[in-house]
Amino acid sequence: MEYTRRELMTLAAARKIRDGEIVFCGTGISMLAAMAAKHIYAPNSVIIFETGAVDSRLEEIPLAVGDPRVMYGASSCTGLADAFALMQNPTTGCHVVGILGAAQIDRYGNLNSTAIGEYLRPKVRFSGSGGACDVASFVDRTILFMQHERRKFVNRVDYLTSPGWLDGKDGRRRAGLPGVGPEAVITDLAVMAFDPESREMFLEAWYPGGSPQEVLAHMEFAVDVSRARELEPPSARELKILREVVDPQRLILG
Amino acid sequence: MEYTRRELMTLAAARKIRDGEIVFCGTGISMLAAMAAKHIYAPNSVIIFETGAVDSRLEEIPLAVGDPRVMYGASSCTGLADAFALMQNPTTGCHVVGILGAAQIDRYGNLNSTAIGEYLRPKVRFSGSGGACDVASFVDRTILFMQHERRKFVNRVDYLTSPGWLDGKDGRRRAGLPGVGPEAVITDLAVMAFDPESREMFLEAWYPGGSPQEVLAHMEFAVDVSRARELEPPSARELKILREVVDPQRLILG
Amino acid sequence: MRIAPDKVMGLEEAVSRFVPDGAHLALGGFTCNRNPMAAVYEIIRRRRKNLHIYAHSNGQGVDELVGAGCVARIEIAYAGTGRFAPTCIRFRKAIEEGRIAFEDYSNYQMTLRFLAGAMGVPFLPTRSGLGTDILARWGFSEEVRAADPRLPKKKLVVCENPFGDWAETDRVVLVPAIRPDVTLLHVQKAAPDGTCRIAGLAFADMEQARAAHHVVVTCEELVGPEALRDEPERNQIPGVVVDAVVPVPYGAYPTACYRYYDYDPVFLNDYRTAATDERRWAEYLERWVYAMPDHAARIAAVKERLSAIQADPRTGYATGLKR
Amino acid sequence: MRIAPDKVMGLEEAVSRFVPDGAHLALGGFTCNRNPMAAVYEIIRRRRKNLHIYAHSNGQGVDELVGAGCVARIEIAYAGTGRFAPTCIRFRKAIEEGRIAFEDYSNYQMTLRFLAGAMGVPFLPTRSGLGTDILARWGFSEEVRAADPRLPKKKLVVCENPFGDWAETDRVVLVPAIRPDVTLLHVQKAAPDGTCRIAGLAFADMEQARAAHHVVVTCEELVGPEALRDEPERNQIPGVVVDAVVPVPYGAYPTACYRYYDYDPVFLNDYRTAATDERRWAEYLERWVYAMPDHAARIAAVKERLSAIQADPRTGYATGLKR
Repeated sequence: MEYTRRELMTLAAARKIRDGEIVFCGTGISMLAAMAAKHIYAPNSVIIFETGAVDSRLEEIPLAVGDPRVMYGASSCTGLADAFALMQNPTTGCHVVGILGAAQIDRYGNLNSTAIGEYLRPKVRFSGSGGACDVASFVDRTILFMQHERRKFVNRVDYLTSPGWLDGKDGRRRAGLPGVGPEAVITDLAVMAFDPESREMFLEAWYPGGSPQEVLAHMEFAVDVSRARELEPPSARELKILREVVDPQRLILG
Repeated sequence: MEYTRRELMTLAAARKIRDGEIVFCGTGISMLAAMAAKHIYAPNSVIIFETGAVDSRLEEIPLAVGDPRVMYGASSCTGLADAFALMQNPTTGCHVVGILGAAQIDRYGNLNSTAIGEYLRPKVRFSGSGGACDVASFVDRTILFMQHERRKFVNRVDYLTSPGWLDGKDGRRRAGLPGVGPEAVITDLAVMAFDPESREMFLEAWYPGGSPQEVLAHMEFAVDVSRARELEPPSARELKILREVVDPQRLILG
Repeated sequence: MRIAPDKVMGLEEAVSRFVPDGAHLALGGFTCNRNPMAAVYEIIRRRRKNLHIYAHSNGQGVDELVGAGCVARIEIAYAGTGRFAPTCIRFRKAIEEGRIAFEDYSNYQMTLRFLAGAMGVPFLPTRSGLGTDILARWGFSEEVRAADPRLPKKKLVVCENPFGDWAETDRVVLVPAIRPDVTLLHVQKAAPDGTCRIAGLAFADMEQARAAHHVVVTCEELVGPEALRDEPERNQIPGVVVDAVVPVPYGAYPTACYRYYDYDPVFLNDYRTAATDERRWAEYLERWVYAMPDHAARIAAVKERLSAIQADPRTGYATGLKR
Repeated sequence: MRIAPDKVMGLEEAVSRFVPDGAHLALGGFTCNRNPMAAVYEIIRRRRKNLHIYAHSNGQGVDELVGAGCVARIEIAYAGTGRFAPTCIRFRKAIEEGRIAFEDYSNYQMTLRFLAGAMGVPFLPTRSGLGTDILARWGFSEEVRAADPRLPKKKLVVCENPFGDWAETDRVVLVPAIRPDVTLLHVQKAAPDGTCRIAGLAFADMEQARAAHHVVVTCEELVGPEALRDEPERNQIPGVVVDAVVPVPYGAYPTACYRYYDYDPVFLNDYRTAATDERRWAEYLERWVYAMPDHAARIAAVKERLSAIQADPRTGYATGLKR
């Protein structure tokens, strides 16, 4: 069965969400992944938004976390203060998986969604953290979405917006951050993971038709590829639900 | 026209409330004073409760600040966090007049509503601060209700629950407290005020039929009586509204 | 917190699972309103001991737990039920006779302590209490605190403003977070997944629920799974934070439940009389708590009074109730 | 804040009184939802200058104010409108071309900063941002801060936990309070005294309103003085904190207003095209803002599109809208 890389990215992330987890959604593909997880693998997962919607039913796909569609059928709709408290509070926060994207990432999963170049006079300015820094600071584990490009997988992010494993090893703990940290990076070429000791990124799986060499060619830094395998392609059932239930208008799938 | 001391106390406090003020109410006679003020002198005053009710209409008199009657016709009903924030916030807080009572008071208007005797093994235990310490800490000015007894007007309160002028002069500012501080003490014998310099209590007015000597005989500490006058008795209109509108069941008036 | 579509269970099971001896417990409601009384009576019936209570202005619930000997320690701002008992009577006796350990805070301090727990931060700042004995006098000594990992090392801490004179503030009081083992709430409506809709004032129920490891909700009405999802902005508590949902009509009685029933002034006045005397108090506990198989039986025993306290649909309380 | 039974006025008067040049301004809403757009356009029409903006995730409102040259400085967490503009285009240009001063925070930090202002405390603590450049990099230098009493002396402060390891926390980030001169909100319903009822998510509107010295509320519906008092627990903003109530149907257009109308994808896509090019941008401002006598005229000019974005009573948005 034919599929796009965007479809596989969505499913690769969705497969990592466990039943009974609370899924924090940002805008765009992370929303798709959360919806796909709930419809395919994790029916008891609870989707939350930083805007304050908890356990949204998402009958239509929202185009922003402030979209009125995030309110539909929710268990409660309060506001930002409450949503972030739920994630910072360890009782609930340690059941949250956050799905984030960014413009740059380094080998420890630190993210830049603020600026390329000098902070005060940047070459390219992005939207800024939004809730990304908060989620990356608080929640138990995060799954990151990236386009696999050399200029995006960099030795050093121009601005560290959202904390990954910081400088590796127990860097998060030393900085005073709770939570486990980044678990995976889902790109248009591969799934990357982080070594449980060094917290350095390594290649977990490349996409069917690709290769570890292709992945490495699209990064500024090298990663261990010795543990890598080829990713299972999407099943017919996965694709069917993704296309017919999650994003029938292909608003995000494109 | 005949009247009880409790009626005069209520009116003496109510006369001090200005139109357009936000009136913080505790339980009992302070509730009566706020309602009397709104119905007689200050129609645009806004009655608030620490439980979160703002601009209550109070069709019936509540017997506690948690009484469902405080919710009637309010502008909003949230909770404690919001109500105290409104008082601590200087923008709104400096328009709040708080009405408080206590078991003991000293010459600087410091209040005890916690315990008589040793704190950890008291002779008499009271309810504790509730919101009194908070209100006395934050709001612009407070009006205090006391029974005028020697054991209640003491040189030193056994436990300082709610800050008055602390040790006098600029004691509040030195402690880091905002707000102006206690303005008056309304008792069953007199109205006491505080000197604008020393912040010591003095006699502002004694009740019709009483005398400064009678007032002094009911206090452990002496106060200046040179500025005192006899208080105006209640008018027929004041009494009519108090009896017919504010507390027709005499739930608090007795 | 628990994620499951159906958390409905009986009160016996909920108390047995979530309120063991020695539990650190927070009670929702305020003075004579929406106290989780059915849960309180179940705790007393099960003769729980050594509870550690966190309360802002809890009246009836705290007094009965203290009076029944379930409580070892209490952190509290106010123990009273308004005119019915300006100071809770069994609470007062327990302190005057040295039978419980206690520590005093203000209502806002306790609210902020629950909020800090809910926010997952160790403390929150306030100006409340500067210059007072609430700051100066501790109920639990430094030694007791050092020995008990469930108590913060300090009662309160004064902190100079690290932003200079920002917000015209020289210093603030930092209040430490509370993380109860379990919070008990009584609400008007709940869905099987724990979604709660509170009518009228929420007091500090939202903060108390979010601060706790577990939340037991009793409700007047158990509604269908979708019934509260049409207007989610009216639900103060999302299902995820709740562990158990227990339908208990009149679950707040003898305290009030806005839009359902008022407090019962007859019962509360009788209670005051009973609480004042040791023999009568023992009789009260025996007759009204231990001898009752459950809350329904207790309510059946006062059923002739219930018509007087029915809430008027216009006001939400029993308009004109003889108090 | 203002205490008065009737605060209803026109938008011209409200902006003229409460939004002078140089005002410190906070905007309610979030990305493409419930932005106070009518007020934003009135500010642009009046060619206000040197505004200091406080924003969490404000999209459309911030971008148009920045694009029209009204803004000198901005403290912000996120400038985007979701898929329509992942980064706000005029905002991006203004920063890349050095035309505005700016400082970055996270959404929670900005929310807590508004909450601190609302609570009247100088700061609030969070764990958000430890180890990041949000902590390390300041947009306003120490010198600029020292010279301006409206700026806190420090951007953020890291503080060791004074309660030891309470709440398993070693250290926290303290974020300084914000006290805007004025907050602009658009709500579904308001009463003449300022009481507001927001349907759906409130975002940080509650905190932004309470933090400000003045609050200007535009509303879809002006209701009678008693209309919102039957269920006061549904009103997020009490009348006392509000200064001006301005009825403006479609006051959030082209952003969404839950239960009234959806965002207008046609307009937002056209806006993106306009914002990308200097000439088209000048034309946009001329045609859609300066040339419009008021918001009603602007709405009249798009009236053929309004039927497509009407909210479905079941979902609160325009179900099936072509986006």
